[in-house]
Amino acid sequence: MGTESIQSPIVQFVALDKLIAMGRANSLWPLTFGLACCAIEMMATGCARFDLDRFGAGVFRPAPKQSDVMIVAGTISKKMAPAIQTLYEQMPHPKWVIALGNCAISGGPFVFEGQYGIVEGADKFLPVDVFIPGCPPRPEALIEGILELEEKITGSRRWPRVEAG
Amino acid sequence: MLRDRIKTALAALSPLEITETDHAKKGYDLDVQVSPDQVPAAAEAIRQEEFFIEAVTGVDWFGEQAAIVAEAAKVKAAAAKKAAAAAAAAAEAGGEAVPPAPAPEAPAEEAELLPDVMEVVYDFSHYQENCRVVVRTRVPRDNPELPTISSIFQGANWHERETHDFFGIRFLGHPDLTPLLLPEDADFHPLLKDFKA
Amino acid sequence: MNPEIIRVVGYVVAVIAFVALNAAMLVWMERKVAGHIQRRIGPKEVGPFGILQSFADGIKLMTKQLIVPEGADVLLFKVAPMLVMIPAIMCFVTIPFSEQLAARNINVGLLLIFAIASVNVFALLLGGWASNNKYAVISAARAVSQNVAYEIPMLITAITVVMFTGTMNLQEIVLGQAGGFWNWNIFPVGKNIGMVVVMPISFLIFFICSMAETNRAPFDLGEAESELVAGFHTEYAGMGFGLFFLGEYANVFIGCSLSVILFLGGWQGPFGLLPGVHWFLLKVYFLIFVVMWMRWTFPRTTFYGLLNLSWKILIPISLFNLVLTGAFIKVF
Amino acid sequence: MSEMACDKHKETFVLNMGPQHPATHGVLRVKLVMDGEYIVEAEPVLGYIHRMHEKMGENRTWAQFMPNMGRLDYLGALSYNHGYAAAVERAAGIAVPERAEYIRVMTVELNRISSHLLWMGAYLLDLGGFTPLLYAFDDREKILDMLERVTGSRLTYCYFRFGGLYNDVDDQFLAEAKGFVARLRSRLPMYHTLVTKNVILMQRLKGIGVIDADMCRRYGVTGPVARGSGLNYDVRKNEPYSVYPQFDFDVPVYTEGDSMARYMVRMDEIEQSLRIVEQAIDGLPDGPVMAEKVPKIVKPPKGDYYHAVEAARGSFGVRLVSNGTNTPYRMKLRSPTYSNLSLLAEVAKGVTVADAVAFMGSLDLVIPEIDR
Repeated sequence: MGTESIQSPIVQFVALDKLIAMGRANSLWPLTFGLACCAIEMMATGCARFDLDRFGAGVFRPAPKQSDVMIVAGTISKKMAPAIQTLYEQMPHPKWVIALGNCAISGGPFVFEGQYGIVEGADKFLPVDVFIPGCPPRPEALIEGILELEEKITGSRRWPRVEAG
Repeated sequence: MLRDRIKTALAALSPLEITETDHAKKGYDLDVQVSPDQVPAAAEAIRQEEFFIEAVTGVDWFGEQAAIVAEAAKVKAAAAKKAAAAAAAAAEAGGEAVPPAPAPEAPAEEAELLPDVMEVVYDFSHYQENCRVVVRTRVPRDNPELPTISSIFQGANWHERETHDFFGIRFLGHPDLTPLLLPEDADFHPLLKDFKA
Repeated sequence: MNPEIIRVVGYVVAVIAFVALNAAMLVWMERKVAGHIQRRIGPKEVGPFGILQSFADGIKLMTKQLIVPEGADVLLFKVAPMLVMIPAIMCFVTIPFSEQLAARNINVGLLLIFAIASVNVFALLLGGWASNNKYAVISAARAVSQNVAYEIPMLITAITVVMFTGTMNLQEIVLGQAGGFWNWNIFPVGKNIGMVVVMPISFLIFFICSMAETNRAPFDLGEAESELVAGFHTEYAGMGFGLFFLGEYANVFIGCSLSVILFLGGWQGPFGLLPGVHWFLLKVYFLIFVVMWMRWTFPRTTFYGLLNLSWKILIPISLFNLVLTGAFIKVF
Repeated sequence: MSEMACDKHKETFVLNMGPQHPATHGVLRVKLVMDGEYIVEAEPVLGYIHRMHEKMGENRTWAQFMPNMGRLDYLGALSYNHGYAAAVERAAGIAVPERAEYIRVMTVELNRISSHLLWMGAYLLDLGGFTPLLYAFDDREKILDMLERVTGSRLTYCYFRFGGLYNDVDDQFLAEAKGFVARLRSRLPMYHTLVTKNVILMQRLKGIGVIDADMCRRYGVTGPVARGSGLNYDVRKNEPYSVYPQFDFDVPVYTEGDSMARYMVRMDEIEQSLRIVEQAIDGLPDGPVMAEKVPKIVKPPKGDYYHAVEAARGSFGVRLVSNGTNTPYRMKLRSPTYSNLSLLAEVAKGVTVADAVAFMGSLDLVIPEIDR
């Protein structure tokens, strides 16, 4: 696959595509949608100290039709999963999913042998773009997640990555 | 004293057992055992004294009877062994021919296995005085049924529904026993000790 | 070709550009104002001071998938957002930005604006109803009764101004306030000492009503998000939603500019200084800032509180005001 | 319902509020039968975030269950830590050093303030006022910073141990806490001018969702909701635990029973909690923060035990049933908002949606704690 040469279209809209990608990346409106503990940290990220609005991502829309990114913040119970699926399907393309916190990644601390109530991770039924670990993740982690998503959309990172250590 | 008042009020119902407990050790003051059909009457008496309902819950004593029987058998076997040993020791000491100790009876024969039970626990507390009353009742595990108190304490409605969710205990006369916390079509009772997902 | 037509067409293009850019600017301003009121900084990373934020939003909204919900009335669903924009743009025809800058000086300009602006509520109703969503329908019903309720005191107070100035021509109303801020209609000490009692109240009622007409907080019951998710535009995605948004800001601008023209001297400077478009925009943006300030300070009223305010308080006061106006014009 | 449908003058329809809805604070669903803007019937549907806490209690050891307390009610997690630790300590007969209890009280009260602040902000958000939320979060962040310093986490604390604490507080924490008390005291009047005295707020809250004392009794309502209905019930006073008897604080009680009363109770409670924190800092005794003879594996003797604490939302009770092994036999968690929410159906009858939202917000719901 990778070695095949793909013929490029005669008319290219690289600049336009780039512009659209830039627009999308800088205007990621999340869905107001909290499930559990992580939702509080999501709120904290939007509030005074961390201010997600700096990146244009602070417009929390209550209606799925108007939002671009779904932040799955919390444990997904089996009763809730169909509703989440519906919400995701209601969002117009292009749309992204961020799994915030261990519960949305894998079920987190609520996985044990014989558990009967939860779905072990959002990626069981949603195409997740960014995973943010933590229980709950700090607001900085969510901001980093948004930056990662921007990088995924535009292909370039807003700020240089800070290496650990 | 509220505790004495409620005690006399409940004693009039002839419950199975009333125990005063140490609040510092147990966390409640009065432990009342009643039979299932006495529960509404007890709740009514408690309501008269202006208590409020804290919670209703269940406990599944699955295997308790078997454990009791096993325990009894163990004690019995130990006792028999001890007696046999004593007899042997006596025989050794006396040298006389002692009649052999009777063989221990088979445990299954002597203690018949009672059906397992589930316990329903009602917690009540009072807004003015520090007094907690626990009402317990036991229902058979294979047919767990007892009357509801949701017409006396409306708050019991959800607690009983939850208990039904978790244990399958049916509250007769309850307005709506559809699953509350579990999915609407759930037919399992996860807090039963023999529940397997 | 008639140069007049070219002038009008040119003006329409300019107005559309102005409405779009102005809305973009107002969205940015709203977010910045909100941010600073809320101890944060608001958009910052997209362009200098986040000034390009609205363009990013615009690009995104325009390239979003359009969804028509199942069971919706497709035609009405698609028409409603346009119906929001068209009256908003038409209203700009008669608004005098300065002595020279006005598309058409119509001698019933005030009436025209009120007539056209009322179509706006029709769009909300259609949008809400066509969406086939219960929240949207409730919200549309709310928006209609709210608009009906507030149209009345708004018109009555407008009549006080018309009685006082004797004209419905917006340009003439502005010209009548020339000479300095003591001649402005809000506090006309220079012209009619009796009206000093009436006009501030009229201004207050007019301003409150124009806020309610444009569905701005604390009267944003149409899109009360804690009750009705997103109100009449719950089902709108992409640019459909974007047009509702643009329309809202265009209406805010019209409401504030009407307040400025009727009460604050339009494009007249406060000390008889240079008249011009700068003064007009300055005053309008100040009023818009006040509108935003209110939005980020007050909680939302209830629907019944809102109607009570209109029917029981604003309408009686405005009627009383009308009577007083007649009396004072006669006496002084 | 069928009567309604037959009644030609009344045309009702069903409105589903939630599970994703801005006013439900998470994933509560309320089925509303509406007649125009008025609610004919309201039925909450729970379980969308049922996380099996009680089942988990039966398959981990006593100590392993502690982290669940942080997830149960993530806004006032330390009260839940306190309730569970105290219940196990009561069962196993472990005495806690006084310094540890002082620090427990101090952190629990700070946590209570942060919970009430968040509630205030979120409640105003329900009512359509956006800004107070950000002010509240701004102050709340200060508390989170302090608590993070000693507990290691921002939200889902697991700080208490059977017999004491995970670690001691340092001087910087005490200094910061002292500074915070002064800071919040000076900011509370600002909240009152911005929020409490607002005409629109008063109009929206006064006389809305009235609960009387008898209704509280029937539904088992506790916490600020009960205190807003004239009931002077606070577990800290009525059933003293920990070192609360050593502190001087009042229990705010309002008799109106409406949403405004509940609002005022919580605002006054912030002040009282500040008083407790201040006294705890001043009177903090020296000594260890962990009891000496705590067994590595706790095995409470057979029997059942109950312990209630006053959490931010009301009386949180833990009913333990031990069979003498290292795992609980049954773990019943009595959560306050479960009882508080159950009266929604009765109160919401005949009110408008907006008032129902105002009422529901005044109950201070944390859904994961209801669903458990």
